[in-house]
Amino acid sequence: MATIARTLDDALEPIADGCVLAVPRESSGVPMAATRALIRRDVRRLHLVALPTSTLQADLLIGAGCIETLETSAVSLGEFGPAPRFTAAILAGAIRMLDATCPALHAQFQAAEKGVPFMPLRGLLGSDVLAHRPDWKVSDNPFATNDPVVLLPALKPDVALLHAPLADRAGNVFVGIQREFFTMAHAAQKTIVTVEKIHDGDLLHDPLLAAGTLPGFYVEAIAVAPRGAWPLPLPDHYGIDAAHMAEYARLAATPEGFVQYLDRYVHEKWAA
Amino acid sequence: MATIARTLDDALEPIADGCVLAVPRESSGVPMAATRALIRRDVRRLHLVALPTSTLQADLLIGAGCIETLETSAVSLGEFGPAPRFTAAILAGAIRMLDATCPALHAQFQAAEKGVPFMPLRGLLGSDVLAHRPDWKVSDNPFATNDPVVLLPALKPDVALLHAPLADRAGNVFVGIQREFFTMAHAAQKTIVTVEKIHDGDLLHDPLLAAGTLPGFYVEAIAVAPRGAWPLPLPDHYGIDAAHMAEYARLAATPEGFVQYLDRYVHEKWAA
Amino acid sequence: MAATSPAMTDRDFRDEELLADVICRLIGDVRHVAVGAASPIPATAALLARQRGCGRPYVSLLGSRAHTFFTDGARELFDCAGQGRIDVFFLSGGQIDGEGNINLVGVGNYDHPKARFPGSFGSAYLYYVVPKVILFRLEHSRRTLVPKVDFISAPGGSADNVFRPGGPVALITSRCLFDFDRDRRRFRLASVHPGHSVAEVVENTGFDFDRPPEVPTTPAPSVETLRLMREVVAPQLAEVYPQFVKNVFGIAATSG
Amino acid sequence: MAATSPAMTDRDFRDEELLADVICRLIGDVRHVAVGAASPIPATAALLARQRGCGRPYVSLLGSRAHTFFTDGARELFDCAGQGRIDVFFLSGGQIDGEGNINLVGVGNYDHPKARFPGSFGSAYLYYVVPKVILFRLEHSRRTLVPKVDFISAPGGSADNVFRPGGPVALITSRCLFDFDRDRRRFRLASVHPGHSVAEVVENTGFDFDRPPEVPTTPAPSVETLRLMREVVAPQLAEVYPQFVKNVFGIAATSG
Repeated sequence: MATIARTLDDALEPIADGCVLAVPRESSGVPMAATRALIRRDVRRLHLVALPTSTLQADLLIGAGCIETLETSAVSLGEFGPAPRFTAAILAGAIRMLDATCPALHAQFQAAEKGVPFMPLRGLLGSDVLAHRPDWKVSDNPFATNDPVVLLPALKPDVALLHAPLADRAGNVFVGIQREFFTMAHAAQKTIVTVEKIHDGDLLHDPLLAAGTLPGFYVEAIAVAPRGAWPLPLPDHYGIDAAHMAEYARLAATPEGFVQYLDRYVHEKWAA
Repeated sequence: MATIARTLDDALEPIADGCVLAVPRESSGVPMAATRALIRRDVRRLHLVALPTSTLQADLLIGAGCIETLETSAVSLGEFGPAPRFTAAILAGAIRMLDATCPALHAQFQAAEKGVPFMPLRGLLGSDVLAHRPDWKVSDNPFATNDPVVLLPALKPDVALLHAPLADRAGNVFVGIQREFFTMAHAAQKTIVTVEKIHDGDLLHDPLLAAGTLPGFYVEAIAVAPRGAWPLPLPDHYGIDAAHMAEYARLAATPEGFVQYLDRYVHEKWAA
Repeated sequence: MAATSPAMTDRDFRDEELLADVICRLIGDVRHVAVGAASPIPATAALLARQRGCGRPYVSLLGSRAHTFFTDGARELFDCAGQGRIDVFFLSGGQIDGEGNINLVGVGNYDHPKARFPGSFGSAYLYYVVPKVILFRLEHSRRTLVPKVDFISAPGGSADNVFRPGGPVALITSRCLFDFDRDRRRFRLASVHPGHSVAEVVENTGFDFDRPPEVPTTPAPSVETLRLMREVVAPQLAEVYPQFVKNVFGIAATSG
Repeated sequence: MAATSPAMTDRDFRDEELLADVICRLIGDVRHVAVGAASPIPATAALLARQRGCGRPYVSLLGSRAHTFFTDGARELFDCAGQGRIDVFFLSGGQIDGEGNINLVGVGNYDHPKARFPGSFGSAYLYYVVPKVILFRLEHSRRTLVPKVDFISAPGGSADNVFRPGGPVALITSRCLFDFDRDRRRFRLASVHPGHSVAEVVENTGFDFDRPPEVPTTPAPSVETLRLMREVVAPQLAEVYPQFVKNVFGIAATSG
């Protein structure tokens, strides 16, 4: 049963060096306060799986040296340009990159969610995405003739790390239409959630809230982190901090600037 | 784009004789008013797929001679005993039965939802459920050695027929936690929904309602049918009509009694 | 609230209460118990376990709105079991045989059956993946407990190369409790309920089973257990099993 | 609201507006247009099409809360496309070659690249299943339009036995519009934008393409189209593309 952790660091304790950590896309609620806490803790050798893409979060973790393997479909800062630390790390060969395509990652999480060893997917054939993924296989569709189809292995992360608007004291988490949070929590061994605030009452008892609520038995730990997605947006709650993103893009363009950014926004001002 | 039909019969028009019709389980919201309308219209040769089980709805349609093939995991009246018309039809060889198991049907709908030709599933091996389904195949898991796994073909119904609490004028339908309604609508060529009432305003605009709302572009037609699941329950709205279910069980025990039931509750009293 | 006599003794219990108490002990200390359709006694046992465990295990009753922790639709139970998150489930059978095979489909030839049961429900999956499946069949006769089922909805055991983390652990009937030995694929008589005998069990069982030299009597539920069941659990059951609660506990169902 | 000059003539338009107008015509009369990340001009075109069509097609903008009809999470777009319900999608490429192959990954050897792009996003799937994929690449140079891409994020065509209901129909750049012939896997110059020439297109294109004897000029957007874009569409875009709306339409972004 999920517990409300005393501190953010307590909640993040299961994220060990070297673990497979799943995180969501920018528009769903990215746990940025938790990400900064992990950098302060100096987590190492993460295998980060961003479902299906990432922006600031992956770039920050890469720049801070926390990532060994990155598995995702794209990393950029969107309107704010390329992701500078991601780009630099790839060009320097500093991280291992597993290039995916969005629906393949979704299918791999769904395979883990269903407890099946693999999931088929259309597309992919003839692409270099497939050519560079020896862990993906091409098979014949047994329900047709001469119909090759790609089979993707189940992806079962050690930990899924999410940011959501609300949790109640029973560990239920309101995620709204961010349904991939369900699949991520179902697929992961453990799920850790930061939330804007604690909801009094039981989220499962209200039929409206229940429809967007992840039940507590999937959740390992919860920490309260107001504006925990900042500077990224939390849908229906706050938008992206465009000025901050522009500042990040400017600073992170150089290794020195990136260190300044860490000093200013991760290590000092925002320390617990 | 979904239209709010003038009458229930208008909304049901796409359900042609011989079509593959998908319907939900009792505890999700069974379109019983629509079922009675289909019997009055004397629909024939339906291939009914009940996801994953059925109660009164399948029994009524079988008794009325509307069903050629039934594909589901179980039919009974629950606390009210066996499903008498189902049982009689099977013993008489009057319908073609495709015995399934609940998660297999779910997986087959999910395959159609994802646009993939099949879905693997654990279990099933060594069962007579599998032995009697030549359309299901056993394959080797290519990600392991000596690991047989069952592959189930995608199931793409012609029509999914559902009953839900609310729809708005843009055709969006609030289904709450009955998430299999999403999968059914995604999998089906067309989806027809009866609702308790029309919601003023846009269901997608309210973040709470949106989390439980099926978008209108999946929906072909909507008809208003207050207490449209009666005598079955609609979660969070009304319970099962136990007295009526007991009466049904009693009457449907004989062919003559079943005809009386139809006369009393389908053809006369409830005619449009 | 419960319709019990004022002076309760250890003998003042109904068969259903004894069985629920036995099942509650079989459930043990686990994380999540799920109960399928038409299973009022297992549902009583599961809610009793949760009551005793101060909220642990999670209990999900199929068809319940109040007792469910599922919000991802009808497939979530099966996905959840596939993830290894469901520890205990209950299955029954129109026929059950000595190897733990269960038949929820029919008697006789599948294409021309002599009797038809509702169908296999989720058994052909859950029996394979839930670690502790408790078989439950009130009617204990040579008609229900047979040498060989006519249709295998789900087998009691599987070949070594079949993915099978789950399977049967016990079979409880109106007369007795059997344990199941998965390696040998055989039942073993664990206890006989008060008022029943080993000879009666042998006479009414269509399959061979092991038994120890001394077969204990199933212990009666304690006064405190009966109180919990009647006063706390029964009202919670009424939502899904109104008839059962009325018949067994004398509580009128509230309207839905 | 729009920051346009009071006296508007046919020449008072920006390149982005011309391109959005062209794309809007390419979209045609369809049911559902989806627009991926970082695609402000296609998003303008899709919303313009919806405005003209009185609510048809549905338009789903990735990352938008207001302009999305998806409520089943991040995978719904892909599932929906797999069901054949998405009629139009847009893709770009760091490199695009004459066979319609697109490269969203990098330049040079994959293991030791000279340049890295963000990644393939959903292209390796959507390019196969969406009937009308419109390629969009503002920079029209021999650097972007190459003889052969260094990495195939998604191929322009597939072998006959590959399930492929979808693929490219056109490529629009800052200089011109190409049609794509799927059978021959070749681009054909369809029109050159006002102020640009065929010779300039040839000079700046790294791949071979077909062209008719007379290449028309891309028609300018009408006054009414410009009004719709500026007054009705632009404010709707601000949620997802605040920088773009500010730069192109002179509308300040509202806070999120």
